[in-house]
Amino acid sequence: MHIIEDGNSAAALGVKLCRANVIAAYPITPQTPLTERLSEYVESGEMKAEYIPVESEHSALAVCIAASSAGARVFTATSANGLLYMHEQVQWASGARLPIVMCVVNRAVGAPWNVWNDQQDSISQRDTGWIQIYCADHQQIIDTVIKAYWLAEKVSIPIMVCYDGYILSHTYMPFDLPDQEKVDAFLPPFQPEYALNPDEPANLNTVTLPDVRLDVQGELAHGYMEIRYLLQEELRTTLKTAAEAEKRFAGIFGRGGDPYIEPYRCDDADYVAVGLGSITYQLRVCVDALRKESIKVGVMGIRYYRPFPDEAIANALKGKKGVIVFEKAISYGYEGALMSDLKSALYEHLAGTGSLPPVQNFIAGIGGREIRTDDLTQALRAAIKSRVSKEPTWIGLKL
Amino acid sequence: MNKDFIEIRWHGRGGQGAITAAKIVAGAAFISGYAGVVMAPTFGTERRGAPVMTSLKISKEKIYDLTPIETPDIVVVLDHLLLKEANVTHGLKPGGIIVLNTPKAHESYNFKNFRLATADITAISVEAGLPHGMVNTGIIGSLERATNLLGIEMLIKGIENEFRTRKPQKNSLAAKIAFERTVAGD
Amino acid sequence: MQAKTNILSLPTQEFVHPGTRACTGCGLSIAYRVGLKALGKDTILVVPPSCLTVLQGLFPIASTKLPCLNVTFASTAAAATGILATLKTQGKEHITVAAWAGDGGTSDIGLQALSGAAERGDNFIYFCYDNEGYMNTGAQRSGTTPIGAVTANTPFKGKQQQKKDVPAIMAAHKLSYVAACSAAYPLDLYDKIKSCVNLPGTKYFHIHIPCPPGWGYDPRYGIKIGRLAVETGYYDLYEIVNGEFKLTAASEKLVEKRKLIPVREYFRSQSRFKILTDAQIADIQNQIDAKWANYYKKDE
Amino acid sequence: MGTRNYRRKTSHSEHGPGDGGRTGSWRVERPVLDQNLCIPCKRNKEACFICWLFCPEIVISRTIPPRFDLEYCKGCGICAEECPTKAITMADEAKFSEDEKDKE
Repeated sequence: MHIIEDGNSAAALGVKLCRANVIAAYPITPQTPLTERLSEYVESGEMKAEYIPVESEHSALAVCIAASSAGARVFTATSANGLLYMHEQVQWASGARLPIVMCVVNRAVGAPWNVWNDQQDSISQRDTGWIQIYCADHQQIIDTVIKAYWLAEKVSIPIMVCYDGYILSHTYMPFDLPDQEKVDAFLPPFQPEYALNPDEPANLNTVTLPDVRLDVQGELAHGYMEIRYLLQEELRTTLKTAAEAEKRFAGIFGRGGDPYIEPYRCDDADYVAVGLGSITYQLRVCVDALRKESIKVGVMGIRYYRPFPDEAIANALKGKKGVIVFEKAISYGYEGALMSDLKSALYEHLAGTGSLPPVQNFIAGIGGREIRTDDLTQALRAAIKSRVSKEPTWIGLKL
Repeated sequence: MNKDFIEIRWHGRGGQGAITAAKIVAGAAFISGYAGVVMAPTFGTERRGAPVMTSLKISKEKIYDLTPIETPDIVVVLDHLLLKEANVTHGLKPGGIIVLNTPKAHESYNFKNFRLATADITAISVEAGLPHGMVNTGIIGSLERATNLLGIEMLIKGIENEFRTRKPQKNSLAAKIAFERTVAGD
Repeated sequence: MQAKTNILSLPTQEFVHPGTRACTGCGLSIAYRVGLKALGKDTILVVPPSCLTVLQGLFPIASTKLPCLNVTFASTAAAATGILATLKTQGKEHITVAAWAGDGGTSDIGLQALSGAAERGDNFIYFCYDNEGYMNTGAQRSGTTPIGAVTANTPFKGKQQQKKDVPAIMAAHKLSYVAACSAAYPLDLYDKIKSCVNLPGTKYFHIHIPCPPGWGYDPRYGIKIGRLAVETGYYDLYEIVNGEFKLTAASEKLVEKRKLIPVREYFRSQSRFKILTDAQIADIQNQIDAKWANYYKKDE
Repeated sequence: MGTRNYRRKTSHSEHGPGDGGRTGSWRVERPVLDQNLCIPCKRNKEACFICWLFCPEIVISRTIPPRFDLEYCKGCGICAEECPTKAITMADEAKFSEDEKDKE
């Protein structure tokens, strides 16, 4: 059934369909409508869950960490400074290997205060050991939430489902609301490997030594480094599991495709624009316009930012005459983080093959600065014509 | 007006329900076969009484451009006093339509190059039994009279569905009366 | 009212193994051991970084026989809420959730989460074991370090500020139960835990914990010093049940006796108070006497 | 030998004694009981057990006579200090020969 709702509602409906047991959240714009929705579902009895109105984002994730450790399927959501305030807990959740799903409704971070969209918040959490998935429309938001629970629980790694604040969170558009029965078929109840319980006492996340150590049975147990190595190793193999999730989802719901990247008119393209989130759909409009000028250009949305699908990206960009990376965040002091990651993927897979494309970087929409489609098209056109700058170019800057 | 892709900009005040009105029209459009429907309120801090804008794009195909409307085909103004506070015709395409809630006569306005439709929705809504100031359903009737876009029946259904727990009949009655009484110019 | 527990009626079942990493003569070990006896097997623990983290053991061996979640410093009470919420959804509300945090983890960095959980009325027991400093990191001052105590970061002048009254802060949340206990009075702690388990909402315990390295005394005198804190009227044992304040155990008896040991004896038992002057001690003695005059008046 | 097949991906500890190792080696003095002074010993019935109650390390048994687990006893001396009849005294660990230590 298709409904017309805003992006936050799409996320909330996804969480409801996944039958999350424990939800904890602290209000922050533009996440609030999402968690308000969930509190409505819980209070009205539409959803059987515990909704905890915590006193901070740090506590929101604390509740989720503890609830997940006790065996619950959990959810939280935040934005901007809320996510930054959580940072310690974000690292804790992945180190504890808890399948938490959190929506990040992307918003600029302070200072100065700004409530509008960019992606500095989630990008700054890149190295926390979470899976990060970016959405470009409401269908992707609701479907990704559902897939995220399956994947997170399969690999025991938490997932951030990221979508642009306001641009998606507060915009209404139609999307298919999956049937509960189908979601139930896709996503079985959470069966944790271990859940805190007095009949099988275990002490979780204790101090762990630099070196390995014998356990009470005389078996050699990991040191801190082994535990952290396994997180990295399993994040890398998560790419395969994500493909499995996508296939499984497509089998039941009849939609879905390549989980890592979303190419549009890329096959015959000489130039490819790359980005994360809703800007990649906007770029489709630019691509269509430039195609009318006989410029062979395509756009590739990157769905998984972590684990980074380096091979899929390199394969898709092999032999292109140019790659133009559009970002709503920057690694201050250098360039866009995606730009750096993308260049390293290309270098790894294409260096010396003669098919290594040159790459350029645009920064756009920082702090909600409107990205006019004409400006975006113009930037793309200019980058295709010649190298614009060695440094990242800020679109729409009025200095 | 190109009926494959229509851009409607709504001008109201915080709390007046412009978003709900746009959402009803969006729903009716989607059911009528417009696969692409995107409704986006002004982003930021919404304060009751302050002027607000909402963008509604209706397209036969999925819409990928979510940026605010720059050149609307139609502007809907829920309060005639907004004419003094906001440049409601900004970017309006030549020959574009203005749907205006006003107690004043149609003749008292002179919008060059645009087509004006007026009705006293505030009075009509009270007549339909709604509380004073609730104009977001009535204005839909005026919009349909002025544009002939989706058919009044479809919109009435949308209104009654949206307001199913909050006086659906009175709300749809306001739209019906407004549809009858709207004065639309050429 | 239930009969008071004595040593012979105290359950013999232990929930802590010997051979922990706690310091020799650790006061926390005593309070924790007896506290867990009162909580019993059907308990899930939450512990932030603190001396208890070390006492509980390093991976992969745990000294505690109860399930325990180690959490970040500031999140103890919120984590307790999370476990509770899950137990509710699992229909396992007979399980007690108990948080054990140090005084820094409670009065300083953990206060926000604790206040949040208490305000929500989440049904768990929170234990603040108060050894009056960040002992796990080498004895720095905390919000509950008493005035005049030399610590690793108040090295010469001693702490200049008053001890933060955390039980009073928690009582202001209108909790069903707030208690002040001491490791030197383990049976009082035991009975208080037993008495409040079935009360609704958050229950708060403040436990005074003598700490040999942090306070500067020979480990063998730990209980004596804990007792001295009470018998000088410096640290009081009490409970606040649904808003009703009542001195308990040895503190209650002091009201009958109308006689306190001079607080000087307490200060002179620990090297951390070595810089306290006679004038300062006299000043503190006056404050104690005024506090007790009030207790005596209420008793009349 | 590696830990790849270790069953947990996380720091998941299971309980057992002696996490801190044989903490008896921390001791510089050991408790020695004089049964002639010990209340439960004298009465030959369950009584007192103050030493058991206050032992931080849980190395004193609640038995007649109370026994010290010297494998883990850190020698804090609280038992000696709290014993109401001074039945427990702390003796210099150096007085006990290596042989005797091994026997314990």
